[in-house]
Amino acid sequence: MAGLVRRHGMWVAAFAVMLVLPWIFQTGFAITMLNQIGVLIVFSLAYNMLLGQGGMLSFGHALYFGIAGYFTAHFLNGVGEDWLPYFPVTLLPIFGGLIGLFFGIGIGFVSTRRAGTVFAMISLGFAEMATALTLILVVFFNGEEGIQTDRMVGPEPLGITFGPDIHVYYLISFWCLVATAAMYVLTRTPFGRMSNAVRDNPERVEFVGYSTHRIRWLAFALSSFFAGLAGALHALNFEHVGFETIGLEQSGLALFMVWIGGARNFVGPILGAILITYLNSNLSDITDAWYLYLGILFMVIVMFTQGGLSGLVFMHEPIWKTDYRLFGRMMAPYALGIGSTIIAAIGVIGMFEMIYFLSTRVTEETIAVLYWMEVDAASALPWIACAAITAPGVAACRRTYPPMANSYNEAIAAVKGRMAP
Amino acid sequence: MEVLVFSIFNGLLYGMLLFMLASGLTLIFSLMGVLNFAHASFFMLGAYFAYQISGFIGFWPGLVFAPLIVGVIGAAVERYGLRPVHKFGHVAELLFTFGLAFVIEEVVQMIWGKVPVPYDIPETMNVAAFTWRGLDYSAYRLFMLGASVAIFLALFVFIAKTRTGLIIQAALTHPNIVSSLGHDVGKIFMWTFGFGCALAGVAGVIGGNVLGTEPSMAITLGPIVFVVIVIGGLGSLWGALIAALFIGIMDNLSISYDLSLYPVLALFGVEREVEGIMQDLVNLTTAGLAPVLPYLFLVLMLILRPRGLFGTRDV
Amino acid sequence: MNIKAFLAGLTLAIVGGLASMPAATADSIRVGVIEPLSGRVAAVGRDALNSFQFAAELVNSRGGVLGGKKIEVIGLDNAMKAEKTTEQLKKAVDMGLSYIIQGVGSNHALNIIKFVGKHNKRNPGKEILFLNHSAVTTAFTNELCSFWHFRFDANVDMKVAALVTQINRDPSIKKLYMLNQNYAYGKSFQAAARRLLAKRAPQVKVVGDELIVPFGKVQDFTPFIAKIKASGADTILTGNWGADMIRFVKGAVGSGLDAKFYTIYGGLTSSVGGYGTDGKKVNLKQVTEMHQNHPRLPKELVDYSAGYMAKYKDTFYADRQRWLILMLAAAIDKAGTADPIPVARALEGMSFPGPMGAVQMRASDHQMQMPLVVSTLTDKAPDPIFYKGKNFGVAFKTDGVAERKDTSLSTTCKMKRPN
Amino acid sequence: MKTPAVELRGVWKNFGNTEIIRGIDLAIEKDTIHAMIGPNGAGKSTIYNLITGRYHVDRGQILLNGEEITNQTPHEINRKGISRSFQVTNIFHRMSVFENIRCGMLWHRNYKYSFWNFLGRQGELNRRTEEIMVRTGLASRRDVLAGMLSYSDQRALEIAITLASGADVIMLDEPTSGMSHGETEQTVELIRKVARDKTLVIVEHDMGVVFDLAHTISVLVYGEIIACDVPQRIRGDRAVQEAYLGTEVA
Repeated sequence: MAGLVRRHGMWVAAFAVMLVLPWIFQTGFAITMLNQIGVLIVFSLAYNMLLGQGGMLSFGHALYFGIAGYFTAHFLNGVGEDWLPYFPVTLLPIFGGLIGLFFGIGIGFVSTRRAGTVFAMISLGFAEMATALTLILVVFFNGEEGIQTDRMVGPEPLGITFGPDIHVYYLISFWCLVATAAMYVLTRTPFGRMSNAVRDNPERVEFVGYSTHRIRWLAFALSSFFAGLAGALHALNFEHVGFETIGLEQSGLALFMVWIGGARNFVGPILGAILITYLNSNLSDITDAWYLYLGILFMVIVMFTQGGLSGLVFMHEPIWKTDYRLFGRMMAPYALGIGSTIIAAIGVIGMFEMIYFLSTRVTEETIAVLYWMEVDAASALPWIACAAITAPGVAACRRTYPPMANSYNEAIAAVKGRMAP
Repeated sequence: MEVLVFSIFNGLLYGMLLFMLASGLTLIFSLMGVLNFAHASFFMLGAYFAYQISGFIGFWPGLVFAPLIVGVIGAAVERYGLRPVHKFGHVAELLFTFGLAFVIEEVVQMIWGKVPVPYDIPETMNVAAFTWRGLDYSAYRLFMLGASVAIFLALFVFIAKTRTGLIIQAALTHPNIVSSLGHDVGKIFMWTFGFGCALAGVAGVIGGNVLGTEPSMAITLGPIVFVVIVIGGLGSLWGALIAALFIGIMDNLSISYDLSLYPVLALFGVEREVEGIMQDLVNLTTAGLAPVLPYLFLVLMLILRPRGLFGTRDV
Repeated sequence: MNIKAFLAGLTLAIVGGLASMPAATADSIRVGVIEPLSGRVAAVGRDALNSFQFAAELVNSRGGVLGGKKIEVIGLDNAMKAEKTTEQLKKAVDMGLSYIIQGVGSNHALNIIKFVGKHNKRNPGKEILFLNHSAVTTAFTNELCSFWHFRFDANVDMKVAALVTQINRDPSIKKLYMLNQNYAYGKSFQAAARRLLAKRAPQVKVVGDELIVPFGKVQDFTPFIAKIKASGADTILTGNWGADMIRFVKGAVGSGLDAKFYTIYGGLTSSVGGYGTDGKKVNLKQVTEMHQNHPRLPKELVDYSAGYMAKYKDTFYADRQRWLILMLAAAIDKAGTADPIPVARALEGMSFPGPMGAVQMRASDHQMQMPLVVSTLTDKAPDPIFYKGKNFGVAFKTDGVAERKDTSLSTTCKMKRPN
Repeated sequence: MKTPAVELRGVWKNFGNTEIIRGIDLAIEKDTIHAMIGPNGAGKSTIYNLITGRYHVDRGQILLNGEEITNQTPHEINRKGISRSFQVTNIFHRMSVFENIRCGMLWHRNYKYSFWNFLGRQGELNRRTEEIMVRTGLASRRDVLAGMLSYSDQRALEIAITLASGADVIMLDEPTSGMSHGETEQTVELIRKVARDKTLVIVEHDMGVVFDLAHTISVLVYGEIIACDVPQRIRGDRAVQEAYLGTEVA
C-alpha cells in the first residue's frame, strides 16, 4: 500500500479527490459541471495528443466527439426500445471510443499526410461538411434538435440505475481517470515519443526509419478513440446529443482549453478544461463580456507564452527542485509585476463592462453595477476613474515586467550554475 | 442553354465578390506565409464601418474611409500582434488569427449590438440597369462587378510592376528570400498585411449591404474564402480568381439544375419510397448539397493536390 | 514532477469558487426564464426576458398572487447551447424553481420537455412545469405532448393554417412557390403547408417546393430568385427566419421580384432591421397573435404597450409573454397554491381576453387556441416599429384575421396525467 | 566480385532546367570508408539526398547491397540500412539528448509503432542509448534539451542520432564543420571507432580529415565524378589538382 502511494502518488491523490468532490459539492448544478469537466478533460487531452504531442492543429476534432455521441445515443435508444441487445451502460464509453477510432482511421488516413496548415485546412473542411450533414441526414442526426436518449436502460446491478447524476458522476470520473492514465502511458511509449519527434522535426523522423504519415495517422486514430470515448460520456451525461457537439465551435473550445491550459505538458489540458468549464458555467452569468475576455486571454497566451498557464507554472520547476530558497529574491519583483497586471486589468475590465452595459442595456437606465458599486455609465466620472486605474497600471506593467523577467533569469542562471559539474 | 449562360452570369457576380475577399488573403499568404483566419472578420469590420460612415456622410466617403480604417487596424494587428508570434511558427500565427476572429466578433457585438444593422445600397444605384429573364440587375450589382474587376487589374499591375510586388513574387517561390531583404522587411510585412485587410474592407463595404451586415457574417463567409484560396492555390491571384468564379458558378448551377441523387441510387436498386437513412439520400438534391460542395472540393483538392490549381508551393 | 502541489492548489481554488451558489429567498414565486442572454442570438432572449419582467411587474403592482406574494422572474442564460440549457435546468432545480419558461429554439424546448419529464418522474413532489412561449414545433402538443408542458404560442401548423386562410381570401394569388429551411422546423412547415393548401386553397397552384440548407449557409439567393421568377409564381410561402430570411428578401428586392412573401418570421424585429430600406419595397406578410397597428386592440393592451414602449423604447411586438404571466398568476390564485400540479390543472381550459379575441389553453394537449392576424409590412402604417429607440419607419397593417375556428386543429395527443 | 554496399548507376537529377547531377556511376565497397570531396555546389549533398530518398531521382538506379532502392521513401531506405547525418543540424529541439538518441534507435530495435511498451522499462534499449551517449561524449548533457546545447554538442548529437540506428551504411555530411581543432580530433576518433565493420560515407571539407580516414575518395565537380580512387592516387591526379585540390591544399 505504502509502495503504491509512493510510486503512483499522483494517481492515488486524483482518485481520492474524485471520490470526495461530490461530498463537497452536492447541488445538481455543481455535479453537472463536474461531469462536464470530466468529459472535457478527456476530450481536451485527446485533442492535445494531436496538438501538443503530435503538432497537428485541428479545427475539426469535435467530429469524432460528436459522432460517437450520436452513435451512443442511438445505441442507448436501441437498447431501450429493445431492437438492440442489452449492453452495460458502464461500458458504453468503449463503444463510443471504437466509433471515434473507426472514423479516425478513415478520415485520418487522408488528412495526416501533411501537418501544419494543410492539415488544419482539411480538418476545417471536414468539420464544415459534417456540420452541414447534420442538417441533411435527418434520420441519423435529426437536425438541430439532435438525438434524445434515456440512460436508464437494462438491469440495475447494486442499485446503480444511472438515473441520479451522482451515478453518472462516478461513471464519468472512473472513465476520466482510466482515459487520463491511458493517455499518460501513451506519452511514455515508443509511439508517444516518435509522435513528439514528428512534431519537432518531421524530416529527421523519416531518416530514423519512421513514416511520418503512419505516426500522425496512428496519433490521429488514437486521439479520435479518446475523443469518441469523451463523446459517449457526453451523451450519457446530458442524455442528448446536439449538432453543436460536432462543429467548429466545439473544436475551438477544445483548442482554447488546451492552449490556455498549456499544450506542452500533460496536465495543461486538464487545467484548461477545469478552468474554462468552470469559468464558462459561472462567469457567463456575471458578465456579458465573458467570451471577449476568453478570446483576449487566448490571444495574450498565444502571443507571450507557448506553454500556456501550466507552462508558466512549470518553468519554475527547476528552481523549486534545486533550491526553493531561490524564490525568496523573486518574491518582490513577482508581486510588483502581478500587482500591476491586476491593476491594469481592473481598469480595462471596468471599461469593457461599461461599454457592454451601454450597448446591451434594455432601458434608459445608465446606472451600472461595477465592482459592487453603482456607477453612472453615461457620466464621465467612472470612465475617468477606470482610465486613471488603467494608465498607471499599464505604465507600472512596463516598469515591473523587466525586473520580473530578470529575477527569473537570475534564478535560472543560479540553478544552471549549481548543476554544472 | 440559356439557363446555363444565365446561371454562369449570376455565378460570375457572386464569384467576383468572393474574389475580392480572397485576393487580400492570398496576397498576405504569398508574402508572409500566414493564413489569416480573421480575414473575413476584417471584411465584417469594413461593412460595419461603412454602415457607420454612410449614416453620416454617405456611401462614397464610406467606400474610401472604411477600407482605410480597416487597413490601419490590420497594419496595427500585424505590428503589435502577429509579429511577436512570428517566431513561434505558422501554427502559432494561425492560432493567433483564430483568436483574433473570435475577439473581433465579440467587439463588433459590443459596439453595434447583436442584431443586423440596416446597411443599405445607395439609393442612386438601387435602380435596374437591365433586366434578363425577368430578373432586374441593379446598377449597384454592375458596380460590384466593375469594382472587383478593377481590383483584379490593379493588383495584377501592383504585383507585376512595383518593388513590393516583385518581392511578393519572389517570396512565393523562395520563402526564405524575404529574410534577406534587410531592414525594411518589417515595414513591408506590416503594410502588406494592412493592404490585404483593406482589400477585405473594400469587399465588406461593397458586399455588406447585399449580403446583410450582422455579427455572424464573418463566421459564415470565412470558411468559403479559405476554400477559394486553397482550391486556387495559395498565393496565386489567378488561382483565386478562377476558384472564386468556379465556386460562384457551381453554386448557381447546382441550384438551377437541381439534380437529384435518386437516379444514381436507382442504379443500385434503391426504391423511391424507402425508410431510414436511405430516405435522406434519396431526397438529396444538388441544391440541398450546394453549400457543402465547396468543402468537398476543398478536402479533395488538399488530398489530391495540396498546392491547389495554380499554386507554386504547398499550403 | 511537481504536479502534486500544483493539483492541490488547483483543487483549493475550485472549492473556493464553487461554494458560492445562489440562495433561496422566501415569499416570492420564482420563475426561471432559460434563454440566450449571451452569444449571437442574445438579443432575442433578452427581449423575451424583458417582456416577462414587465408582465411580472404588472402582476406585482396589482398586489401579486395568493394575497401578496410577488412573482420574481429570473433570467438563466443558456447561450443557445444544449449543454448550457441542461446546466441551467440543474441550477433551476437547485434553486427550487417550479416554473421554467423558455421559447427560443425548439431544440432547447425539446431538451426541457425531456428533462422535465425525467425529473418529475424521478423526483415526485418536486415537479417542474415548463411554460413554452415561442417554441413552435407542432409535435410538442401532438405525439410528444406532456402534462408538464404548456404552449402559449400557436404551433407551426396553426400559423400555416392562418396564412393559408388568408391566401385563400386573396383571389389574385394563382401560383405559389414554397421555399423552406431543410431541418425539422422547415420541414414541418412544408408538410403543413402542403396539406393545408390542398385542403383550404385548392385553387392555388404550387409551382415550386424547395428546401435550402439553413442557418445562413446560403450566401447568395440569386439562383433561387431566378427559379422563382422562371416559375411565374406570384406568391412565396416561407418559414425562413434570421439570415435566411433577410438575404432572401434582399435578394428578391435587389432582383426586382415583386411576389408576395407569406411568412411566419419575416416580421421579427431583428429581420426588419436587417432589410434596411428594402423593407419598404418588399411585399411581406407575417402571421402573429397581434401587431401594434391593428384596429380595435383592447384598451388594457394599448396602455400596456405604451408602458412597455416607454420603458424599453421597443415596440410591443408579441402578446404571448404577457398572457403567459397573467394566466400563470390567475392559475396560481385559482389553485390557491403555487404547487405546480394544481396550478397545471387550473391552467387547463383557462381562457384569457387576447388582442384579437379570447384565447384558451386547450386541456387535451396544452396548446393555446387563438385567433391569428396576417399583416403586411408597409411604410404607411400609422405607428412605426421602434427598436432600442430607433425608428424603423415601417410597421405592419392588418390584412385579415384568422379566427379561432380557422386556426384550431385536431391533436393526436394522448396525455398521461399524474394521479 | 563482391557486391558493393552502395552503388549508383547513371544517376541524373535536374532542378527545373538545371542539371545538378549528370550521370553518376559510383560503387562503394562494403566495410570501407569512402569520402566525397568537391567544391561547394558540386552536388555532394544532392547525392546524399538522392541516395537516402530525400530527392526524387530523375534517371538511373541506386542499389543497396545489390538491391534496388531508387526513389523509395526515406524511411524505407533507412530501414534497409542507410543512416545519415545532416550538414545543417537536424535534431529534435524540444527533446532531451537522451530522448533524441533513443528516437534514432527505436525502429531498428524493432519497437516500430508500439504503443504498449513502456519506454522506461526497456532496459536493453536504454542501456544502448547510454552507451552511444558515452561514446559521443554527450553523457554529461543527458537531460539537457537538444535546442539548448552548444553548437558543437549539437553536431555531436547529430552524429549520435545517426549512429544510434546501428545501420550498416553510415553517411555523414560534414560531421566536423564548425568544430574546434580538439573537437575535430575527437570526432575523427569516434568515426574511426564506429566505422569498424561498417560502410562509411563522408562528405568533408577538411582535407586532413579526409586523407586521414578514407580508404577511397571520389571527387565531384559540377555534378560529375572526375576521379574515384585511393587517397594516394587522388593526391597525384592532375585533373583533380586542377579542378579542386590545387586551390585548397596548396
